[in-house]
Formats: sequence, C-alpha cells, structure tokens
Amino acid sequence: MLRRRAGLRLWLSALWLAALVLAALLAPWISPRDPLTQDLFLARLPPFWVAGTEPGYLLGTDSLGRDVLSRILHGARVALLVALVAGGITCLIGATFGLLAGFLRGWVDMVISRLIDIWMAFPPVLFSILLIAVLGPSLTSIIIAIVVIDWTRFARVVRAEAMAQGAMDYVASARVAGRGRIGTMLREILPNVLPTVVVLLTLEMGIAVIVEAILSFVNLSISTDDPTWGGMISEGRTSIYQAWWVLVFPLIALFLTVLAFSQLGEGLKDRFDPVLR
Amino acid sequence: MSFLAIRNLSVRLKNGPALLRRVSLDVAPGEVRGLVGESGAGKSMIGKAVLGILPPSVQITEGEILLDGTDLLSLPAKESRRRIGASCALIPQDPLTALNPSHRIGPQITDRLVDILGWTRAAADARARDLLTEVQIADPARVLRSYPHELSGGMRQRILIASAFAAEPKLIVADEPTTALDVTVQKQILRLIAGMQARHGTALLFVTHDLGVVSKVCQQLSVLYSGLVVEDSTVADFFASPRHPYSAALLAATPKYTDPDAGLHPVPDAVIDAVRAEVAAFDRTLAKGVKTHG
Amino acid sequence: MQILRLTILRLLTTLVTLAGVAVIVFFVIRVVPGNPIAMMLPPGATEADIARLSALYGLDQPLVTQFGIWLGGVVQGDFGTSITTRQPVLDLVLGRLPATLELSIMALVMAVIIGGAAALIGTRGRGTRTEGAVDVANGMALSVPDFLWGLVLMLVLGVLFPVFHISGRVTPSLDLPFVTNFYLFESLVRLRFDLWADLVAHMFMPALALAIPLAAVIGQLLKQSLKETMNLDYVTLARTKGYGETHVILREALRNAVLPTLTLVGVQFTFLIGGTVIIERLFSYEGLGNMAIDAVINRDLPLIQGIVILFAVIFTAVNLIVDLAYAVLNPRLRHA
Amino acid sequence: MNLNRRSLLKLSAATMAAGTIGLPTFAQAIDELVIAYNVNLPSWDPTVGPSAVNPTIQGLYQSVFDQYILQQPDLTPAPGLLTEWGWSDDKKQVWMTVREGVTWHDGSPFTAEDVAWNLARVANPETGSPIQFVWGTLANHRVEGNKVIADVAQFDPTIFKWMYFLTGYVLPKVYYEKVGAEGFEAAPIGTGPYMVEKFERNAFVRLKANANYWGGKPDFDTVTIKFVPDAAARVAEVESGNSHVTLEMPYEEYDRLKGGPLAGVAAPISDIGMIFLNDIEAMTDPNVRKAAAHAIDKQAIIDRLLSGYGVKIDTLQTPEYDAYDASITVPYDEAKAIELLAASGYGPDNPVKFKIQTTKGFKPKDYEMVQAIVGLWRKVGIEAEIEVYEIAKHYELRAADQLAPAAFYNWGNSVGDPTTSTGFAMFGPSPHSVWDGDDLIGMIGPLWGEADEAKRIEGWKAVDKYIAENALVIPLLQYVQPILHAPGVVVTPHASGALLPHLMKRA
Repeated sequence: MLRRRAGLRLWLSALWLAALVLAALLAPWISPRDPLTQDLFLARLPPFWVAGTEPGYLLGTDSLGRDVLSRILHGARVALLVALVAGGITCLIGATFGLLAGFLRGWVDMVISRLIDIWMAFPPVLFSILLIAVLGPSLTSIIIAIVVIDWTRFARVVRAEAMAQGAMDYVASARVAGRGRIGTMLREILPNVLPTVVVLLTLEMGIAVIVEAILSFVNLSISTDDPTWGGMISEGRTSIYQAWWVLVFPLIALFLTVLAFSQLGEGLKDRFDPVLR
Repeated sequence: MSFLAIRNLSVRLKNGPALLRRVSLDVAPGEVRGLVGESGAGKSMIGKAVLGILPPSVQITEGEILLDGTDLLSLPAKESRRRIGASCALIPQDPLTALNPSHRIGPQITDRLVDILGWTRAAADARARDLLTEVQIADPARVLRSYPHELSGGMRQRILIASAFAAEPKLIVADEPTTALDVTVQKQILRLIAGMQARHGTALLFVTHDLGVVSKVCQQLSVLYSGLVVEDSTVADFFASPRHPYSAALLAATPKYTDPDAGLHPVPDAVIDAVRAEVAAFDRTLAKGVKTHG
Repeated sequence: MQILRLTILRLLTTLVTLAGVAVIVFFVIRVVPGNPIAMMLPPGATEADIARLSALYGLDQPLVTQFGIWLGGVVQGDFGTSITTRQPVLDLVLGRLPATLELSIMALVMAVIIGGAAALIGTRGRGTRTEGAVDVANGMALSVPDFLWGLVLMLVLGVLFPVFHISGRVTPSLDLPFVTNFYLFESLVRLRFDLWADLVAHMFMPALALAIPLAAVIGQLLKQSLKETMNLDYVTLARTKGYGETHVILREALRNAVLPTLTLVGVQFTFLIGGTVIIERLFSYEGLGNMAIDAVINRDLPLIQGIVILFAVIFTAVNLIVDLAYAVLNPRLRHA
Repeated sequence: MNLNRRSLLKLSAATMAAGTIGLPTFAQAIDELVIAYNVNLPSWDPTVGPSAVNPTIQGLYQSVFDQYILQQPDLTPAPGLLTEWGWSDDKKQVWMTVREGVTWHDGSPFTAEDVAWNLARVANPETGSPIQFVWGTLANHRVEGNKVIADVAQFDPTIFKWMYFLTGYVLPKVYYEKVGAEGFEAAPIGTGPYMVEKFERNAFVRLKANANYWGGKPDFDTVTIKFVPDAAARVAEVESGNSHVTLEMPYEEYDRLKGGPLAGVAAPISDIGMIFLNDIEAMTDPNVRKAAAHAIDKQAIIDRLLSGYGVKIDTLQTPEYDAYDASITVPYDEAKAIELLAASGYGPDNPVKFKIQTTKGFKPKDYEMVQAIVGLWRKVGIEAEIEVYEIAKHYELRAADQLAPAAFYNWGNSVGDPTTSTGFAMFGPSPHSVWDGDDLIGMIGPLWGEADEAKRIEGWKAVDKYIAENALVIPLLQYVQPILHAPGVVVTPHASGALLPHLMKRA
C-alpha cells in the first residue's frame, strides 16, 4: 500500500514537471497572448468562470491588463531556468568540493571545511539581499546568489558520504589494484555518491524556485518586465481583494512545482535507500 | 490443558503471498516446543504472532491464538497487549540490537516490573541483581549501571535471558537465541536457557533451524515448510522415525554431533518438489473452501 | 573530557570562521552600489559637500586602511558607530539580539512541538492514510515560502479572527519592569504572566510563520528515523513487555531516532534565524532582521557589518550547541 | 466577502472577549491614539546625518521639535518659533524675531540664544549637517534682545524657505550641550506639540501632549506611533483596530476600506513622479525625447493603475508651488510621437532602444508605472529595457551622472520653491542633475542669486517652458497620499506628506 502511494506521488510529480517543461518550451506557441502586451482598459479582468470577463483571457488579467495565463506559462520558463541552472551549478560546485574534501582528506579537507563553515555562518537571506544589491537584480544575479549561498548544502552531505564510502573495502581493493587517487574517486566513489547527489539536486531545484519568490518579495528579483511567478505573486498581493486571481494562479503554479520537486526528491530517496539514510 | 493453543492461524503479506497456512499447535505449561524449518518457512512469524509483534506489512487472515484459553485475536489491542505482557516474554535473536543503546541495562530489565506490574523500585532492582547472578554474570551491580555498548554479545544475551525471566512469565518465545553468537558461546547460552526453563518451569516456544539444538532442549516439535506444518510430534518420536519425507530429509541433512565428518546430505530436489506440490494442493483446497463459504 | 576537548577545538575553529566572515562582509558591502553619503545628499549639495561628508565618516580612506581601522576597533570591542542612528553598533545589535533570539527560540519550540507531533502521529499510523496525510501536510508546508505563511496568518489570525497582535513585540502602553531585553524570559522569572501573555500574543504569528517550514522538516526526518527505529529488535522486545504503542515510541524509539534528526535540525535552525530578516520586517518585530533591512536600504555600512557578524556568531554557537547536545545524548560518544 | 468578514469579526470578537490579550475594537472611544507609521525612525537628531534629509520621517520630528518657521498644511509659511523675519534692505543681513514665552519640554525657557546657536551649529562643517551649504551662507550669528541677526556671506533667496524645510529645526542649546549627542538621542526634548515619553528602536515611540505648547495643547494626550514598514501589515493594523491611523497603502486597499469600517483622506502631496533623461545615447536626439514624452498617457496611468489617485503634471511644479504655470502642457499624442520618431528614422519595426531604470516598491506602483510606460512606448517604436535599482544606487548613480538614458524617480519639494525642484534637478553642475546642456545652465545660472522675487519666479517659469518644449525631463504626476483612519479621528493631511498627530482631532 505504502509503496504504491510513494510510487504514485513520484509519478504525479514527474508528470507535473514534464508538463511544466513542455509548457516552458512551447510557451511562445501555446500562450493565448503575448505576456507583455498591456491594455490598461482591459485591466483586472476576472478568470473565465466569473462574470464580467472578456473572452480569450482564461485566467483573467493583471492590473496592467496582461493575460495571467500567458504570464504563468512564460513564467514557467524562468522558474525552470532558475531551477535547472542554479540547481545544476550549485550541485556541480558543491558536489565537487564535497567529493574532494571527503575523499582526499588532509589539507584539502581542512581548507574546504573551513570555507564551508565560513559560508554557513552568513545569514542566508541577508547575504542574498546584499549579493543582489552588488550584482543588480537580474536572472543571472538570482542564479549566482543561489549558487553562492547553497553550494554548502551539497558540499557537506557529499563530503560525509564520500568519507563513508572511502572507508569501504571496495575502495581499498581498487587502490590495491593499482588505480590512482583521482581515478578511484571518479570510478569508485562518485557512482556511489551519485544517488545522494541526485536527490539533493531535486530538492535544490525546489528551493531555487522558492528563493526566486522570496527575492521577488523583497523586490529584488528579475528587473525586466519578463514574467516570473514570484514577481506576479508580489504584484498580486497588493490587490488580493480586487483581483485575487493575479496572486492565486501563479501561487498555485509555484506551490505545485516546489511540491513536485520535493516529492520527486523524497520518492527518489526512498528508491535509493539505504544509501541516503 | 495447553497454555498456548494456536488454531488454524493464517498470515499473509498485505496483497502478497501467504506466510502461514492454517498453523495449529499447542504448548502445555512448562513444556518446550521447537519450531523448525528453513529460513522463510514462517517459524519466526508464529512467535511474532503469539507476541502480537507482527510487522505492519503483514496481516492475520484467519485463526485463533488461545493464551490460557482466551483468543488474543478477539480481544481489543490494548487488552491483548496487557495479557501478553503479563504472561509472555521474548528472547530475541540478536543481542546486539535488542538492547536500547541509550538506556542503561538496569532500567531495561526493571522498568516493566515497575511500570506494568506495579513492583516497587527496590524490589525490581533486587530482582534484577538476583537474575543477573542466576545467568552467571559477575558484578551484577556494575553491569546494571552499564550501557549496552560497553558489554560483549554473550553478556548481552545473558541479560536478555534474565530480562525475559524477570516477571516469571508462563511462556517465553526464544527466537533463534543463539544464531548471532559465537559457536563457543552458543552452547553456554543454550545450557543456560535450558537450565532456567527447568528451574522456573516456564513453557518455551523455541524457534530454530538447528535440529541438534532441538534434540537437546525440546520435548515437542513442529516442522514447517512454507508456512505449512508438515510434522507435529514429540522430539523422541521424531528422531526415532520422522513421518514426513521432508522432515526425514531435513533430519538427514543435519550434521551429527557424534560424527561431524560423516558429510552432509542436502535435502533432495525430489523431496522439495513433493512438499511444494503439497503446499500448492493445500492452497487449492483452501481457495475452494473460501469459495464455498463465500 | 571528550566534550571539553571538542568544545575547545570548536571554539578555535569558530574564531577562524568569524574572521573569514568579517573580511568577506567588509569588502562585499563596499562593492555594493550606493553609499551612505549619497543617501544623505539633499537637493542642492555639491561635490565639495560629498567630499566633506565622506571625510567625516572616514570613507575617503583606502579600503585596506578602513579595514585596518575597523578591525583595530573590533579587537577592542568597538564595532564603530552606525551612520543612520549615530549609536555605537555594538549597543544597537546587542540591544536587538534578545528580541530575535526569543523569537527564534519560540519558533523552534513551536516547530519541535508541531513537527514532533506530526512525526509521532505519522509513526503511529504508519502505512495507513494517517501517514499519507502527514506526508502531504509536510510537503505542503515546505512548498510555500515562509513570508506567504506570514501573510496568510496575518490575514486569518490578525484581521479575520483578530486573536493575535499584528505588529511589534509588546503593547507600547504597558509598563515594563524589565532590566534585560529578554522580555519573555524575564516576564516568566518575575511571574508577570500578564506581560508574558501580551508578549506571546505579539510573537505568536511571526514565530509560527518561521516554525512551519522547520516543523515540516522535523516531522519528515523524525518520522523517517522513528520508522526505522521502530523496526529494531529492542523496540519489538519492548512491545512484548506489555507497553502501549505510544509508550514504545516515546520511551524506546524516540531518543535514538532523535539523534540523526538533531544535526539536521541544527542547520535548519540557523536557516530559521536567517529567515527572521523577512518575517520580522513583515510583522514589524523589533529584532536584528528588521534593523538589518533598514541598514541595507540606508547603506549603513558599520551597522551591516555588525549585524552580519552577530548572525555569524549566533550560527556558529547554534552549531556548537547542536554538536554538544549530540555528544550528550549519544552515550557511545559520551563514554568513548 | 466583506459582509461575511465583518460578521465573522464580530463573532470572533465575542468569543475572544474572555481572552486576556485585550485587543482594541472600533467601538471603543479612543483614549490613546495609535498610529501605524510606514518607516522606522533611526535617529532623533533632525539636523545631522541621513535621517535629517529623509522626507518620510519629518512628521515625527515635527511632532517633537519646532521648525524656525511653521509650515501650514497648504505649504504656506506662518509664524512659528520665529514670529517675523527678513533681509536688511541691502540684503547684507538677515534678522529674525523670536517668539517669547515658549518653553522646552524640560520647562526651561526658549530664547533667541537657542536660535543663534542652532544656526551657527548647522553652518559649521564639523557637525556634519548635510545642508551646510545652505546654512553656511549665513555667518556671524548674534543675539540682540529677542532678535537674531546674521550676516549674509552669500545671498540665497531661499534661505527662509529652508527654515521650514529639511534640517530647519530648533534644538535646545543648554540641554544639548549638557547631555551631548548620545544623551540627546536617548532623551530628546524640543518645543514641539508632543514630548517623547518612551522610544523603542524599530518598534514604537510613545508621545505625551505638551500642555504648554505655544500653538495650543494637542487633542490627544497620548499618541503611540508604531513603526510598521510593511504595507500589508499596516493595512492589517487599522483593519483589525490595533491602530487608528495609517498612511501609504495600495490605493486598492484604501478604496476597499474607506467608507467601510474606516474613514480615509487622500490628498495630493508635494511629491512628484518623474523620469530623468540623461543626455547620452538616444536621448541626445530631441525627436526621441519629445516622442517619449508625448507617448505617455499620464491620465490613463493615473486612472487605471493608481485608481485615479494622482495629479497629472507637465513641469516639475505642482499646482501648490510658487512657479506653477498651468499654460505649459505636454499632451498625450500618440500620432505625434510616431511622427517624431519617424523623422529620426525610428518606428515600431525599427525601434529606438535605450534603458530605463526604476525603483520597485519604493513608491506606490513605481515599477508598474514604468512597465505601463514601456508598454505605451512599445506601441510607438521605443524599445526600453527596464532595470530595477535600489534607491541607494539611484542616488549614487545620479551624483556620478551615470544614470541610464531614462530613470524613474520621485522628487519631494515641500517648500514649493522652484530652486528645490527644477533648480537642483535640472542644473547641470548640481550633483542631482544629469542634464548637462549649456543652454539650460545659462538660463538657470542667474536665477540662483536673483533678489527680485517676482522676476525670479518668472525666470523659473521660462526655464520650465524651455524644458517642456525640448523634453529635457518627463514629469509624470503628483502623488496622492492615502491615509486611513478610524471614524473616531479627524485627520488633517499636510501637503508636505508629513503625518502630524497634533493635527488630528477627536471626531
């Protein structure tokens, strides 16, 4: 029973994410309207089932008269881009440092561990606000901020995992068989650490999407008028009583996406057990 | 009249295969019954069913477990748990994992006496010291203050045995109590259990895959294959002339203590095939029976 | 002995960490566009005014010199003077620290209670619909950023059903007999439960908003390790002794299951404290975070430095405490 | 929805009545006025440091301190601590008559010595006054009876206007010298309508009415001002009855709550939204500038985006200002914009490209307005890329003359003088201006020291006309400040945007 439910969750999450990827890729073609086109005279149209709407605006319009559905679809591009790129780079950097520290030990470990300690001592929200103030608000800045702040997540876990794996007999035998240190690391340790990394990566992608929303909340997200879910939520929150749909629909999209990423991660974790326990 | 009577007990994995197939057996007061079979035959499952500790993935589909005449399965969970706690105990398989690493030994023996049975702390402590002496542990006071990781495996198994006898239960389930131990320690522990059982007059359900052990400790014995009891007899009868071909083969496969070099005779494939056919036939009649009932 | 050595070692590495933080924050905030002098230029100011004010605040010196001066002060316990408030930075941040600490600890307590309850309920009902419901609730709690929880709470418990106070830490009209800034703690010590109730009524919503994500993390992790522990032999053995399921979970399984959760909760707790920056702002709570945002907006460089370093001190202290707690709770480490 | 919510509110209030928390309700008479204020107060010294020039906290200062000259709600000056003032005929000296019978909050008398000391203090570069360049034009301050005389080192026609503008506050000489700067921060006193009773940083300030106030004792004996920087929290504060008055919330929220359980006032204030144009890149082309100006439908933006709360302006003067000239207009004209762009070879298919910078969330709908403007521009053939910056970065870029070709900003000018609007915003050498054209510098230059007031104002009007005709800046609108309050209070808005508790009365 339980296993089946876990499986179901995994599939539902994967399904939503797949749909999202499609939506993001096809956004220019499937969006009913241009997400940037404004019409101040068609502002705050309600979604299609509420009286007083105009045909063609399925989920209504925002306070500038832009189509909410089209903006959500285009927003999926930013969300996924942030998730994939920020998650990917974070993972790459963090896992590399973690692997090096955990397997090579010695002074490499000492330097990297100290670096991790220093990084973990920064208040993350404040630090990202400062970072984005330095870089100026843009998609690249958000990605950089996420990478700079979250690489330690990967580094810590992967370091511990690599250390544990390094103590195993098969690693010793690979060394006895004459494989070099880096070779052993890549051929023996890496594959065994990979499941952990994949799960962390999935979770990190969800975190990246949330971070974009948080930075939008403090008005530090992407600065062009390109639609982002976080930006839509923070715009929509000023008019929840007048136009709840501007807030609610992107919020649902954000919520489901983050949930899907985390459930996917949890599901994978169960699959990869006991490595992750 | 038997203290424990199991009647037609069937257990299966939820949405999965059957694990016990209409098992029936009796344990009289003070009697020792061995449960023998290969791994996966369901022998441990019987012990767990009696003690009410079946894993959540498993469900009982039919049957009765009569403890002192009362069907545990028909009682509310709380009541059956109380009855089991009051009159039964378990000697677990792996002494290394069966003691809680974060509590000292003393409370692990005495807490239930105080919490469940209402002893005074002093009486329980005295009892624990006596028991440890009885299981031949030197310096019981020190051991009672220790944490499990400070003690050896044999020590811990002695403690677990002492703990099982602490409340003078009527029935103890010993779930392969020596499997996880050193061969040298195994014999001592076995002797200890047998001695304690005799002194305290406790009924014992002894789960093991080792017929040699059975011959030393038990009076009665059930042989299981795939959850089916293929033979139920006294130990004397069994060793003299096993009735079922499978149990005969099993007996033949057991190394003799008298002649360890005589070589092993693995259970022949023909016997395995026959017993499998028997299980299948049993399932068929069972299915029919269900159909006519339903 | 082991614990003592661990503590000393950790304190030493902490110094290295803090030094690293100090260097990084000093230079990062000087790269941030916008400077405190530009913030105070009124219409009509001239280049000469800019130069004059820069010199007044020592911002005309080379960066390295500025750093040297600042570090020299820090070593003597002088973190400089805040530009906007014209108060010593150390007094300012230490004055706000108790408020943030109390809020964080309140949130932690809430998270432990909610998360712990969720884990226990989920473990008791493992394999049933109950566990599924707990999982779904956990997932949902983690999928919404905490400021949104804050907004929802504010609307529901602040406006719709006005049960709690929306902003501030304490009702301004109350006379506070406190000598420290640990109001919540001191109100208990002084047995002033009226004040305590007022403080809690102010703190409840921001603390809950902070607690929700951590509660979900605790719920998830603890449930996971409880479930694993519940299959261990000693737990099974305890069941045969006649104990009820709840007793078995609490007394036999919990302590061992808590250990793996603990380290992660430590890290998560530092995230929670970091989250106070936004939540305090939302609920106008007079802590470090609220002050931090003003400091960043106004480019109050000495104040930003002080706040970041204080956060770093808190974070490393939390990690140290977690490590010590781990050692204390785990008998194997204690006696080895 | 609303009806529902109200009944729920009542229901819950009834069930909560037994609670110990004691939340206020609307029904209660107001003993103690609670105001939810939109910014934190960093420092109590209104004459030095960044807080002194922060327009959003002047209302707090004006509750505790008096300015040299009183500014009335319509921005006109009136006798304050100074009852009369003026220049000597040769403009070599200024003289000020000091009000008699005024006392400081500690009971000690206020004298001409205090005024002279204050003027000398802010003129001294050492004290760190950001407005030293104004106060430094007076020298050699001296007291003669109840008069203060000072020499004019450099003639500034606006000097008396600064006496009711930023840093124009009078602090107690004797007390300040006794307690020092830190002691003053801890326990500030002034001559103002309210006395500071308790100040909790980042939390609140409790004020007590000054019974001896020379302008009459204020209506509310006790006023608590809570600092609530988040707009949603401020709305929740007044909606739940925790606070009685608040300001600066989304206009949608203002409309929703006004006329429901709460009352509200929304009046124009001396704060405008504008787009700076930097004379670089595309902005050196007059056709592009003019097209950009004509393509913006200011009224539609005000009506649709700001729910009608805003006053369209075409110069940097609002109707309340001295140099306002209604005859200068830059109408919305899409066709003309297209025509102008076509003359320079641009069109929707070949748009002119430049960057526009804006703050986000600093002023109501700032970012949305710029998005709307960019949308309007897109229609005529201007492709502007939006860059969001923080206000701190804006100041730095503007001071360094490095703003993007277009940059949205808001300009406050609560004295209403053209020097403090057009003057500083458009005069090339000023660090606040990014327009460096020599012709404009030539026009503005002589006006700084113009002694004839009528000629001076006419001169500025001519400058504004020249600016409008050549689209050297794009003025957008005058902001309207929304204030929500409980029905038990009457709030008089001040056109400077300062929310003043002593102007609030019981209904």
